[in-house]
Amino acid sequence: MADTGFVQKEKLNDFLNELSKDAVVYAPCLEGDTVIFKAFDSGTTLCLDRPANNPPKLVVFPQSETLFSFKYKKDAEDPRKMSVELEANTDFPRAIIFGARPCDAKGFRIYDSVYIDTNTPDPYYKGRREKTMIATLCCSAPSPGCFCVAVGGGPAHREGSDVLITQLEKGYFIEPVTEKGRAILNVPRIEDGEQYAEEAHKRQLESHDLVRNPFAEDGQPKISRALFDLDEFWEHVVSKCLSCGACTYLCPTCYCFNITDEQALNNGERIRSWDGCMFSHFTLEGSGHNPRPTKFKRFKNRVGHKFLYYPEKYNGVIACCGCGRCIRHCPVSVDISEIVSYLRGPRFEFTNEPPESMGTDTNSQEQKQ
Amino acid sequence: MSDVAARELRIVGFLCNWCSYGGADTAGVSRFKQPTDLRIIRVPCSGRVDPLFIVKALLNGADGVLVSGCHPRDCHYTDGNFYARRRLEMLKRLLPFLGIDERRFHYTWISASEGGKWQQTVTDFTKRVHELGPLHAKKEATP
Amino acid sequence: MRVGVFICHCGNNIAGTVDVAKVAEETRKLPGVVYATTYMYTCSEPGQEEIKKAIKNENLDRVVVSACSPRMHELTFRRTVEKAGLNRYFFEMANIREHVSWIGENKELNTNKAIEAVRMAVEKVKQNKPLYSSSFKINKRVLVIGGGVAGMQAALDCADGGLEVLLVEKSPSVGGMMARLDKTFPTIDCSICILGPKMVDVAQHDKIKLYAYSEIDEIKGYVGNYQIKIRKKATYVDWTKCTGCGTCMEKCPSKNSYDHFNFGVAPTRAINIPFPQAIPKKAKIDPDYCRQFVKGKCGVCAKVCPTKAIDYEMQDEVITEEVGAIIVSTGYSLIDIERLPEYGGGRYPDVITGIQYERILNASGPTSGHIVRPSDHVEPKTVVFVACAGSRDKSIGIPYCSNFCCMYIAKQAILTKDHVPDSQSYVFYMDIRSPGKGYDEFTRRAQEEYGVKYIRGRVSRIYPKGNKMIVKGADTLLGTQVEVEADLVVLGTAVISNSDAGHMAEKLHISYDTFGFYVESHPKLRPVETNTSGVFLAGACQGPKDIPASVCQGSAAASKVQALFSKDMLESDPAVAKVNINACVGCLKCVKTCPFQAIKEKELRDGRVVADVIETVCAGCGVCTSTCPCGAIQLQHFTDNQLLAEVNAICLT
Amino acid sequence: MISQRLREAIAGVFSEVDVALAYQQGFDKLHATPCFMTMPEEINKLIWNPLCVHNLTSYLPSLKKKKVAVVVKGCDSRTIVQFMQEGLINRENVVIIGIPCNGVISVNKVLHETNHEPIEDITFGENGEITVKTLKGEKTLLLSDVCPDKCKTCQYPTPIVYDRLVGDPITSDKSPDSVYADIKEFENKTLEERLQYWEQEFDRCIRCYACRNACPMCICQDSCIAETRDPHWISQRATLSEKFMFHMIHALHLAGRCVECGECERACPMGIPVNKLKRKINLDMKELFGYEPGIDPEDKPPLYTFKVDEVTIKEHKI
Repeated sequence: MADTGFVQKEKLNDFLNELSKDAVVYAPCLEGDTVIFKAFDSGTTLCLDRPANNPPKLVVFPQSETLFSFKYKKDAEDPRKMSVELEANTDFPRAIIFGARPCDAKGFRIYDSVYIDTNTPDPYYKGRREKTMIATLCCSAPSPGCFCVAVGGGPAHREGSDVLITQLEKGYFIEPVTEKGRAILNVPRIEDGEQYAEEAHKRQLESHDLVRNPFAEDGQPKISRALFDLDEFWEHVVSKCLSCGACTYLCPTCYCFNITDEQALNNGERIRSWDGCMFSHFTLEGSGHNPRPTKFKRFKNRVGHKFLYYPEKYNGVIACCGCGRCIRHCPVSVDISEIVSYLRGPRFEFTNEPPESMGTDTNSQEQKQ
Repeated sequence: MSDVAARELRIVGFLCNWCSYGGADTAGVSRFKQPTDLRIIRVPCSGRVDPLFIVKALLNGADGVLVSGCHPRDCHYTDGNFYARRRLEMLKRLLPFLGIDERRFHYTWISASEGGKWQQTVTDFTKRVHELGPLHAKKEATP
Repeated sequence: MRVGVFICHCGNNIAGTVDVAKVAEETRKLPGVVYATTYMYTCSEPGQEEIKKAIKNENLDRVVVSACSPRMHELTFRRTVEKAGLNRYFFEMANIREHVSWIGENKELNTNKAIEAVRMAVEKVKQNKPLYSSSFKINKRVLVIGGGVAGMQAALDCADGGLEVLLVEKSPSVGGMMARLDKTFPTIDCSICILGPKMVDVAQHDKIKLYAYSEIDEIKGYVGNYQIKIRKKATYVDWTKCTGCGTCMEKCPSKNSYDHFNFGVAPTRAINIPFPQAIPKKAKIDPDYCRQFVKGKCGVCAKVCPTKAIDYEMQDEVITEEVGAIIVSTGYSLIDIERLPEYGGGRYPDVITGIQYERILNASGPTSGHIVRPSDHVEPKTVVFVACAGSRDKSIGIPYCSNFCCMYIAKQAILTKDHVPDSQSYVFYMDIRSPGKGYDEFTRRAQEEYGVKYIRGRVSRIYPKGNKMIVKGADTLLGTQVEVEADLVVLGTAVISNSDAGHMAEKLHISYDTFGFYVESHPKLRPVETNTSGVFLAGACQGPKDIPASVCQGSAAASKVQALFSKDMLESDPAVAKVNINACVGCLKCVKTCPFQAIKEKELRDGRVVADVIETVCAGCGVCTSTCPCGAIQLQHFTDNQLLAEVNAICLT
Repeated sequence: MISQRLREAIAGVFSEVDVALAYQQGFDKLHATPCFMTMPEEINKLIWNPLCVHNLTSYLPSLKKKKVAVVVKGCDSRTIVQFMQEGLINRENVVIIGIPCNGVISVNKVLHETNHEPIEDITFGENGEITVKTLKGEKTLLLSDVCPDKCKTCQYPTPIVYDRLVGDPITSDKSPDSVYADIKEFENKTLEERLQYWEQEFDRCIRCYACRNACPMCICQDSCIAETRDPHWISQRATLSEKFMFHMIHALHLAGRCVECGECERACPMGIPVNKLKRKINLDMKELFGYEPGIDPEDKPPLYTFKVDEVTIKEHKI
């Protein structure tokens, strides 16, 4: 068997139809002017030109999922007696994510550490993840706001992908990255990709340098704990934040969830749904107390989680894949990369000037007051 | 029961306690026969009926919603039905914009003494909803 | 949660068309329901005992009774569960009688509907929270609106019982319609002779404060604590000085004023005392006719008044009073003759109304009791009475019977014969309605002893011919057309509600029917109560009724007030709006929409502004709850979650 | 030029206020972003051009206790009027710097025109022409082609309320009839088409609440009933009916209050036409009650008041 494959441009839809035969294929599709990951079928319009508005995380980590359903059964003789039947949801369909971007695929690795590589793996995430093959399309150009190269990724980064796809003039070069990914080469309508390999590898390197690196000086983000813990810093840099959840819900690495029970008469379900640290309700306690009552504290948590807490816990891995969606789609263009770049210094002059122009101690004391 | 379910549609009624619920009682006392599809929710005043209840009902399985309060000027709470009138009219005009036939929603004013009008309203509205048929052809099996 | 459900057979009323056993069986399958049973009459004493026993034995914490309308028995069962130790709001009723068994013909469908009604009630009761009343003090003063016979009776009964009474009468004298009558049926007692002493009692009672020629501007508050704004209309005569001597009236040069008391039978002076027995006996100026007002100069009355009581500059005065209960006895009006074109519509002076004829018959009336016809002041020999002039006539929107016209027409026919022995009276009638004590005998006497000719049929047309009025009608008993040449025609005009009855009801927060008559709480069992606690009805404002019925209601309303005031404190209804201050964003839209001004803003210690409900003022309508975008203000017992539980019980199945 | 005059205007009121809200350059050439200025030297980074799309008044209710200077376009000023009607701001605490506006640009429309290529540079000509430079070259667009729909029918190019006006007042040359032409056109669709339309649009919703949080009139914010259990109007399920219900909550809570700034729609990362429902209700409010939100500070939102005799509401017959 060949090591790589190739699909002619005009045969892509047929190829996806073949893939759809024994798995649900999620692909970026055009709806209006919006590109979203959704189950591919004959009625959908594929769009591989730009990253989808939403990442494909919903395939493995759905916006909401039933963990289990429960049913109360009354004793026919004695209404005082009632039993409850639980039925766990373990039925995860085979799925293929086609056309994820390298950042999207890398995002799943952030999830894996939390949900799989632990003593208590999450059966729902794990179940779906194992049944999902991720076929990633290399980026040929950066999109507004993205900065994957600054967080250890790149336009042809392979981490998290099972298959890497490179778009060429005539079609798509397909190379398996993992054992799971090799299965793609057995799909009908794929031809041997060997003759395209060289062109593809050249193409993969081309766009790397076009991607901006907001942390260029250090090559990777550096966080000053002193500045990070300064409330005024957050109040200054995120006063425009609207505290909505677009950033977290579009983030390929945000994995927080909420659990709620819904019941109608005898039947109910326990539901897990996305939640985000930008919402006030996220940390609202039963007593009514909220340890993160302001958007500043919440935003601090979001940055902290991605660039401090997660790396501390998981071998220095940054929980941001640089996809730029949170910047691109933020209604007020809050730029996390900019904020992180400010954080490198021990102090911050509250003028939004580039970090070089940091002032003296006395100055910053004054501004704090 | 399935046989019953097949014959009936789901109609939710919000009735103010003082007039329309009394009107429905009067119709009952007078033995004015009515179709059985309607399920009545008693509220203190038609002004209590947030249009969202109607939307919620229509989105979640109801085929028709009926709201009835005291006649304008005869609200037990003086002004409640005046607010209701504006809100319900707003909703009535919005529903077709969403693609929901506005005929599935009716609001009216029936006093405690108008048992006959209540009977007529229930009969006519139920007939109309049946003519329109079920709103939810395929019900989402969500508990 | 341990819900118990009691399904009532109501004899055959429910069980006849609903399979109650099946309802109980299905109910037992509901989560939370630990007990469901059926009972023959749940509202009976043993039925209520069953509930109490089950609450103890089954350790129930919520109860649903599936029976008749909650408007009938909710209170009954709330008391029952309370006696068994539950909070009275841990109770719901499913109405499977008025809304199910009595209106549906198909037993299977009825049963299904009843099952769902119970399901809704169970889902609701599971969302219920215990609510607790707080008590508040009662202001033991009572306001009586309207000083007719019903209002006076109510005022006197209350005052005799030791309560302070405010009696507000919109005309210059108390007495109402009864003061205008000549005699009363069936005893032919002199009306003012029996009413006069009552009027004097009202004036002299030290517990009664009379506001004559006054109207109610505004009513605020709630049972036990009303704030009333009373408008004392300008009389242009200082009543503290006026002695009622009548000199002004004699000298007044404006002699063509409309006489409201006499219904315009004859003119009166622009300054007048309405009738000799008026209480208070004070003069008042009608500015529509007074030359001082119309032409800007005259001043005769001011000159002749021995006590210098005339004050042309007088303004309306608004007085605020506080009371704890209100008796409404605003009486009735009569249909305008213009609405009866077939009877001349007011174009013929010799077609008059029954009340005008009363004034003509009355010894203290404009004709001093001599029967003369208005056109030429000649004594009529043939008088035709037309009953149901407007009443029982759907075509003009008055389908009801005016109650007492049959009787006063008989009385007036008898009196006519007494006054003019050689006269002949005719009565056109639809039916003779005389069900009171001694009433039917009275109408028979009119026919048998006084020779009044009763013709069963309606009058189709009245028109003048020479100096006579031709009354054309049908005699349905003989099946012929009849034509009577009359000297005078008296119309028994329909009783209608006052033109401002609706506005008054709006001020009082009480209901009125299509015809403007006030609606009682229950037509049989709560005839003088309204649905607004603290407001009671007496007399014809509730519907046409004669003197004894009005007096009865006056006394009944007074006894209701006495019962209400027998306690010093009242319990507030805890089903009022409540603010969750954690969720309230302080937009105060609820403040804008509350019909009772029961919500105000409050600043919390952290500086946040939130809404705050004044519990005793909140009437529990829930307009605020449907206004609040964040669900922070919730009408207790009808919260969003409670109503959603019902919606879901219907829809999500 | 306007930028400079704007800086001067803000400098002139800077000492009176705690914070000034204006615009600065965003993360790339195609984006402006709101800036909160508390120090005079920050004024220099202020910009004004058709990229200044945000409705800065959205921040005002949360700054109720501070003195704030805010830059507003004609459309934004309606929000302030509506705040005044509803008593949501203290007018005396706000210094309104108005700018007559010929229209802003829709970032999405520009990206659409440039095939979503990253924008290297963008310049604005005198007569509404926009030159966009991408890696693939230069393209000139017309403001009228890439402005948000609201600008195409704008009736209030000059702010309705302001304390300082920067620039000369502009009178609208757009027909008032055009404002709701799209709504009326939508009503030509069949019921089935409309339902299908909304189901497809709402199905994309990820319930990030960007529409809600960007909406200046969505005052509940953290108390929004889309997230509460008491009251429990909707669950956290990502089903179509729950998404639909959320958008109905949003629309009905804005009924007769929406100033049509379009921030909800602009904020939506999934391209849902969120403003459409509210504009439909506004059209009805105008027809029924002659009411237009955000025009007269003395007006009352129509659903918080009533008339005893509503001549425009006819009783419905079955």
